[in-house]
Amino acid sequence: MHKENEVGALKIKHVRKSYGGTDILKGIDLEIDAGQFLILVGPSGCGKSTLLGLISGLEQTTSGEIWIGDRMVNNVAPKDRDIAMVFQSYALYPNMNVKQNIAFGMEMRNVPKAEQEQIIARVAKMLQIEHLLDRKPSQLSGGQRQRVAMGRALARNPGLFLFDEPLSNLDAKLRVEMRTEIKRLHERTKTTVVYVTHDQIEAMTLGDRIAVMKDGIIQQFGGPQDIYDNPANMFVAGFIGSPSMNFILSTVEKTQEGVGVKVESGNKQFVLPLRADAAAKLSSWVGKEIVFGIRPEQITGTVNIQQDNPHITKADCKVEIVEPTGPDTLTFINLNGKEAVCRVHPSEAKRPGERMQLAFDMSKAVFFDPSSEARVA
Amino acid sequence: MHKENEVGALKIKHVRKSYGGTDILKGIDLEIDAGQFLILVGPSGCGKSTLLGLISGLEQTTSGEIWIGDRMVNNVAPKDRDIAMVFQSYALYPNMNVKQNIAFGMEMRNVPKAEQEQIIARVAKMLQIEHLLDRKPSQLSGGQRQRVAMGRALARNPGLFLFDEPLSNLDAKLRVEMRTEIKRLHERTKTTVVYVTHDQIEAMTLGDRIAVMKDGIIQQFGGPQDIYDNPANMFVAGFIGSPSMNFILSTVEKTQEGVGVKVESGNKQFVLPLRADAAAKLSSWVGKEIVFGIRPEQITGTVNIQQDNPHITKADCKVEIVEPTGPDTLTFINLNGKEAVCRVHPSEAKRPGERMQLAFDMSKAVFFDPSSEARVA
Amino acid sequence: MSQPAAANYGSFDKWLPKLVLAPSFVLTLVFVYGFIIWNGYLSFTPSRILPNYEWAGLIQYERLFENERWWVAVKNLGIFGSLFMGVSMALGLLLAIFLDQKIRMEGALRTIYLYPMALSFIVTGTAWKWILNPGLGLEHLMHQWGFENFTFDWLVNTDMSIYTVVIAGVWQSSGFVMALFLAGLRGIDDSIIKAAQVDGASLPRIYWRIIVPCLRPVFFSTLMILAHLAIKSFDLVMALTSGGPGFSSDVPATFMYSMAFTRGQIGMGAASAMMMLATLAALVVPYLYSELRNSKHG
Amino acid sequence: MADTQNMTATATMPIAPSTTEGQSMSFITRWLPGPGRFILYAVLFTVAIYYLLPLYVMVTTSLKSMDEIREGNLLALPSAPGFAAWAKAWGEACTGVACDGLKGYFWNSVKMVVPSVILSTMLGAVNGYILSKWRFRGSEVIFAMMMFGVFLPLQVILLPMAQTLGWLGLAKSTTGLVFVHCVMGIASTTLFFRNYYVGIPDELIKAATLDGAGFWRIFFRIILPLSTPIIMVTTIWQFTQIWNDFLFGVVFSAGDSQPITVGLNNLANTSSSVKEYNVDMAAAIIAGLPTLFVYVVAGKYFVRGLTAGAVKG
Amino acid sequence: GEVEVLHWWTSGGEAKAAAELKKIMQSKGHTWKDFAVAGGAGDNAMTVLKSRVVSGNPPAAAQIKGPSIQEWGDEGVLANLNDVAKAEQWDTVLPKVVADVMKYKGNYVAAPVNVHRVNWLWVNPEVLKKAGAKVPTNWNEFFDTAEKLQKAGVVPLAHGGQAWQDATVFEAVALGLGGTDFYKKAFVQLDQATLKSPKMEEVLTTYKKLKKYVDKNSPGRDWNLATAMVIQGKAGMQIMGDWAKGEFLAANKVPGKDFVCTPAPGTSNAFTFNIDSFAMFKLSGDSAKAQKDLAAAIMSPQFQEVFNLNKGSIPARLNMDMAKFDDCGKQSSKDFVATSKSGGLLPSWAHGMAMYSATQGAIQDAISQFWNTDSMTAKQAVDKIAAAAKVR
Ligand SMILES: Nc1ncnc2c1ncn2[C@@H]1O[C@H](COP(=O)(O)OP(=O)(O)OP(=O)(O)O)[C@@H](O)[C@H]1O
Ligand SMILES: Nc1ncnc2c1ncn2[C@@H]1O[C@H](COP(=O)(O)OP(=O)(O)OP(=O)(O)O)[C@@H](O)[C@H]1O
Ligand SMILES: [Mg+2]
Ligand SMILES: [Mg+2]
Repeated sequence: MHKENEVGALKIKHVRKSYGGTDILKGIDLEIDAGQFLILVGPSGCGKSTLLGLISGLEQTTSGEIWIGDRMVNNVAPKDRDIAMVFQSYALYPNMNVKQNIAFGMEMRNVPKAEQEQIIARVAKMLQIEHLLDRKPSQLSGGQRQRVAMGRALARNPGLFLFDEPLSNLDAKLRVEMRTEIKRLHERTKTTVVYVTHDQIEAMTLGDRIAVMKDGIIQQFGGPQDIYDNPANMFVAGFIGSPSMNFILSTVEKTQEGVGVKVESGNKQFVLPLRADAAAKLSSWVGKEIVFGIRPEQITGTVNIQQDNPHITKADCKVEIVEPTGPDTLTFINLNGKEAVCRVHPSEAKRPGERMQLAFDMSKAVFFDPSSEARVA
Repeated sequence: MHKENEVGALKIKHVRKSYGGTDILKGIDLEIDAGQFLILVGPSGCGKSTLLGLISGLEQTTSGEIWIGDRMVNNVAPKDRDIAMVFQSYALYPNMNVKQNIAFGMEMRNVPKAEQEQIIARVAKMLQIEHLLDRKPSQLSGGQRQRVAMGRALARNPGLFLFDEPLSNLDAKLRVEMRTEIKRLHERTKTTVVYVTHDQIEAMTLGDRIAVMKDGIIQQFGGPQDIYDNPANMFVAGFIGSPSMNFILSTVEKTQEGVGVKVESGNKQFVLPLRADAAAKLSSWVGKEIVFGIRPEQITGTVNIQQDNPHITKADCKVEIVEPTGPDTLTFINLNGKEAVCRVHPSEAKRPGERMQLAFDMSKAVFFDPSSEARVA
Repeated sequence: MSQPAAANYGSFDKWLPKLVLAPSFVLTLVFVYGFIIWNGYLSFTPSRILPNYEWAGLIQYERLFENERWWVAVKNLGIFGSLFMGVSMALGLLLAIFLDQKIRMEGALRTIYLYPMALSFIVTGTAWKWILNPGLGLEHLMHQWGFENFTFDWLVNTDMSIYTVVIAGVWQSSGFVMALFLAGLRGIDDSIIKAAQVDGASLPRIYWRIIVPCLRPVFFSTLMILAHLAIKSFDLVMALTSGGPGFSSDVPATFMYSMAFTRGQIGMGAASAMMMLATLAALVVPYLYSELRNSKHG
Repeated sequence: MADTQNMTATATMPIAPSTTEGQSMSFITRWLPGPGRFILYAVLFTVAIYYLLPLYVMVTTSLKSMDEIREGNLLALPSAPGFAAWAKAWGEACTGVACDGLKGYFWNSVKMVVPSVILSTMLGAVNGYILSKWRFRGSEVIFAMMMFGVFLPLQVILLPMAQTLGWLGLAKSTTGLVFVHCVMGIASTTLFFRNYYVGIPDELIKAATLDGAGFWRIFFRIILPLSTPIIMVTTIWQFTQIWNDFLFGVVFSAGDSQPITVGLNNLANTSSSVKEYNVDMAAAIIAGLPTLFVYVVAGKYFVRGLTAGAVKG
Repeated sequence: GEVEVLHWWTSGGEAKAAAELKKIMQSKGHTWKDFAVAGGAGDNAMTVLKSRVVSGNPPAAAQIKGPSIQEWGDEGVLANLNDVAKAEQWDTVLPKVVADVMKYKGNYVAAPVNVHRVNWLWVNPEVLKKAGAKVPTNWNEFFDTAEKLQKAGVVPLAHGGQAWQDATVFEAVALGLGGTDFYKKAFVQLDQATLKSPKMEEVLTTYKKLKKYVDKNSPGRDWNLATAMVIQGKAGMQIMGDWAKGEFLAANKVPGKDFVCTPAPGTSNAFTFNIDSFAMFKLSGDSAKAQKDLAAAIMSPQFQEVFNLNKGSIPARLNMDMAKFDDCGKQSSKDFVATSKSGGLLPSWAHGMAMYSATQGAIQDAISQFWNTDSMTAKQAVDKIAAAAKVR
């Protein structure tokens, strides 16, 4: 499964797409190198599947250009784009059994029979569907269908993989395994991949690059950690990360040490001091309202913390709701009249109504303009 | 949406189901009270959807009984079971637009027109599909279809809800919102729910009871935290929790302080002492091999830990792979020749190949018989 | 989907479907539209037993409109067409739905319903003629069984004879309609039926609200086919009543045939054909338009 | 018939054979209440009688002697059934100056019907495939134009078609007749296939396109295997239309290649000779046997749920 | 050469009769290509013929009769048979009335095969005897007889309600009441005055009176089923051409004893003929030669005899030996000769011998409508018929 030349680079220029009168994609620009792994994320209905459709050539762009390698492929037929795709709706051939479904693409490309068998065996093993090879799609469970759809793509050796939520119907365990398999595969073959997912972990762990979309527009395009740590705007900040970042509307205040944001919880007020760089940027905001964003994992219990972290401020808050998730307990508190989530170690967790000492780690806090929602620091 | 009497209790007695010659469900026994929220989890293809099919009456049991409230419903038609269901494959009516899809069930139950409108408006708002009401299913994205399927169920006021992975195609943010909505709804209406999901968080946060299935057999049935903390066997332990629990084959040894398990990582050996209760149970295993299970969040960096926890042992390990997920960085090390995952704070994370001081928290470690895979301590 | 699965790519791929469709299209153009034009021209000529290409203006239309028999034929087509199509459709759908209930002997019943199409009406018409004849068939039988007051003399009744054609027409065609619907029913994804069951719909309502609407394309096919049969109901009428008693059960097809071929009035035959086509176009074209526009989004 | 056996088997056994078909069909059945089911059967059988009545008359008449027909009751059973009329219809009845019965015509029909049905069905399948899955600007208009063609009265076609065939040098030949039937069948076969294919999800075509299959391979490997029911319907339709066609058969065939309907017509229609109804009826049944046969065979292939489970939504 | 012959004699005696012709042709070394198309008294055959002519492939000969020969002649597609006719002396062996039908603009284009007499009344004597009635010779007697039969519980007149049968009976009434001149003026010359005359109204009134004596199941009935009613004694009489004899003979009935053939009431001195003939189409080469031989063969006494014995009609040729024919045939032949001299030999318009098919069809429509519509008065019918007679 090795590709010689850099056929897989993908460039999308000013691409627009409308159905009837409605604009679905409103000017998409993207560029990844051959061998990169691009993740597309965005709310349901934002146009991710549509974008994959355009890349595959199954749908026609309304305007704009799509380049694969050094070819402008707008007028290249899908089958000549050297693409394998997993459809969100599976699209298994109902008349063929699992094996035939997987073999079909290879047959079309005249892969020798013996090699086909070998590849099918390998893919089936990897996807754990060996025992299903003789079944028809209608006799499969949802997750099994999805794996067959995956197998159909993996059996090929294309220049570009397109995956549309390929693991959404799998159980967590299998999903982790599949994710790792995909990662390995990608590391081995260095085939370019465009991958739609709603799973945060998939997005963060698989992607070289992430494009966050909303309403047919790319909101941010960058490396996973970069997007996580430095979201361009409130939408991206809120969308990436689960549970979502807490957004707290508060006022910037001058304090003895520098600048801070005023927070009130359960009738108690306190000021969270800003780190130096943020403080510098926000000096002009003193006295004004700002949205300050802090991720749940940055509000934790006081036990398991780096005690010497200078950015940590402790405060006493009232617990409103408690949700144990296993490794952590999500604890909901009220900050400036809005619910905020904190990630607390189960052993420290309190019950609703009780008060709790929480540590606010401001080293990664971000700040947004409340009207434009753009990042200011 | 309020039910007077306890119609929703569900009892499943020795239920079996086969397709052709293959047994899919091999004797399921379950019982939940009216108003409870039952989560079904299990690997893909284990029979979850099939079980929902039996409860709804759409499929016939091969043997066994299904009771809803105080009725044995084996011979009751689906429409008379007072059930609302979200299908894994959505099963939207292709000839109707979104609004009609949602209204259909109400119409069948002769809900007055005005009330229908009101309910549709409410459901559509909750699912954020107001702008899609006039579209046909073929014009929707995957996640939008799933929400319509959800809306169809929520518009009804049944005695029992059956949800088959109702949120799998939604983005994380929407998913959290929907999850919260479902939780609220359940708290308000106290309708009994059976809910299939692959999402760990959904399973842990929504369920009153969780049934873990494998190959048509229920492996464990209990409260969420209980299953997380006290898995009955290796399968459950590995299946619940993401990333999975690490299983390390090691030998039980007597140490000065009591009993411990011997672990080797990157040519260094160390012994992890057991907590008292486990030590007592494992006294007969001294010198024998055992599988010891420890969750990723119980192997962490040394900074953010409760320094006085007596069960914590620190050890120096070589980092093999590193996967940043945003809030945490998954760090893979080698324990007794097997890969193990640790959850490390991003700020502490090392790069592959480097060595790292890790804290093993043995307070929640579990132990299994390597041959029967049953829990021993 | 409003988009073609794949559209304008390499010029070959782009042209292939059009190329493959082209022969059929050309054949249609020549053999349908070419012939319509030819026929249209003939209707303006004084052609008698053979075509003749002299121009004669509207004379054939004038004669046609004065012809009482033509108007009877038109009225009969209206009665026959609507009843025949309505009843065949209803009966065919009903039978298909019933047969779809996992009936024992489905195969046998299906064949029974279908066989009338298999037999040529040249002779089954005779059998029907006997059955419907008051002196030989049903009425006679009922009298023999002691129901002296039973009368069923539509065949020999000028006002009712066209209805006997409906009976025989339905007999002949509804089985095929059943087959069309049955094939359609068996193509429907049953998960939506399941969903409807859970939604609380009873079986009849599931059919009425979900399945039947899903069969819309089949309805379209069926309607087209039945309309085609109704308009061409030539054998049927000839074999059963020959347009009689008198010309009370004449239809345009038989009218046209006797004018053009039996009576040596090709010009008038052509005029009647044109009138028929024009009427049909007025009825069918809007239907085609709406149906095809809808199907784009279907 | 294998399928009827199959059905009865599934009805009595709780476990259906490993087809999804058996499963999905049983759930509907099960909920139909007892009296409902009785009505269902009652309706089906009543209708069956309506359908069978003419056949009954034909069969009994064909087994009677002429004297019995002249005197007796149409609906009565034959007093001394005999196959003399059948033998005569098949091998002895006059259909012109030759008195060899229908057997010669029978094979003429077969020679004409088989290629016509195959060709027109194939054309229809391909056209339907294009008009549903490879639409292009104007394809709907082409389809509509083809549809309007079904309304063209046959009588209108006869003379121009004769002239055209004369020009093409196909007059009086079986080829010409096959040609006419194909041309006239295009509209209905296209209609059937196109409307069936509309229901097949476009995603399948997309998936196959990406798998590298082109226009024809998608057609043969994906679409055609899903088309069994509609192929059956179309075959039935075309087979009966062509087999029972009289007008084209008589006008465009040569004397020695006349199809069976012409033979039947010549045998049964007489201007001033003695009529032998028993022979007529036997001949009609003989003429209908191949179509009946096709129906029985084709009927087996209406299989449920071919596309079920392919796609979500 | 090869002769392709389009005809609609496909079954029973007709087919055997046609086979004779084939034999003769084969004995002359020609191949006979049979092109038989039955149905609708030649309607189907005409359709085929037109298509063939249009496609440029006409058969050598086609069964065309009466004024249709003129119509085809107008189209310029018929062959000239004058040389055969001269050699075989057709002008002398054929009655002038017959010969005229065979000619287009003075040239022979067709050859006659037989002559049917249409104005026959077929009677079951047994039934009449039981009812105490006698065989009617005029229309008044007919109604007496009918009345008696009706009282005796049998259907007086067996009739099949098809347009051509309606016309056949009407023709007989018109001839019986109006006489030969009236008939000629009305239906051959289509004289408007005659068609609108009170006589015509009387004819129609009488005609309609017959309906009382016909059973109500008659519409659509085939003529031979009507004949079967007479054979079985369910009915007393039938007005039908001489082909009905075949049915009686097939049922093993003996003429004169089991059934009686007599001229329709009031028409004993007239003879409405229906002549079957073959028109020849323009051909070239070998086939043209064979075509001439065919014409000669058709007119040969040998063929005329065999053919007509089979078909129940009489030869078109004069001076034939009628010994092998039965009584009905003999009487027919005698009347044919007699009426051809007396002027009582008349073309049967109901069988397409008197007018163009368009006209004939229109008049038939009017008559059938009158017969079937009880509310229609004779006066209205007269107007309709007169109007129909103008159709060309
Ligand atoms: N019609 C059928 N015939 C044969 N086997 C079937 C049929 N339907 C389902 N199965 C098998 O039954 C098993 C259970 O299927 P089911 O759909 O209940 O799984 P599931 O637990 O819902 O899986 P998933 O999480 O993937 O949706 C699967 O192995 C599947 O292949
Ligand atoms: N055929 C169509 N006609 C009109 N609108 C359409 C059509 N197909 C999709 N859309 C709309 O286009 C938008 C984008 O759809 P798309 O399938 O690309 O979303 P997505 O990002 O993949 O969402 P999901 O995560 O839910 O799958 C949606 O709002 C959808 O409703
Ligand atoms: Mg999508
Ligand atoms: Mg499932």
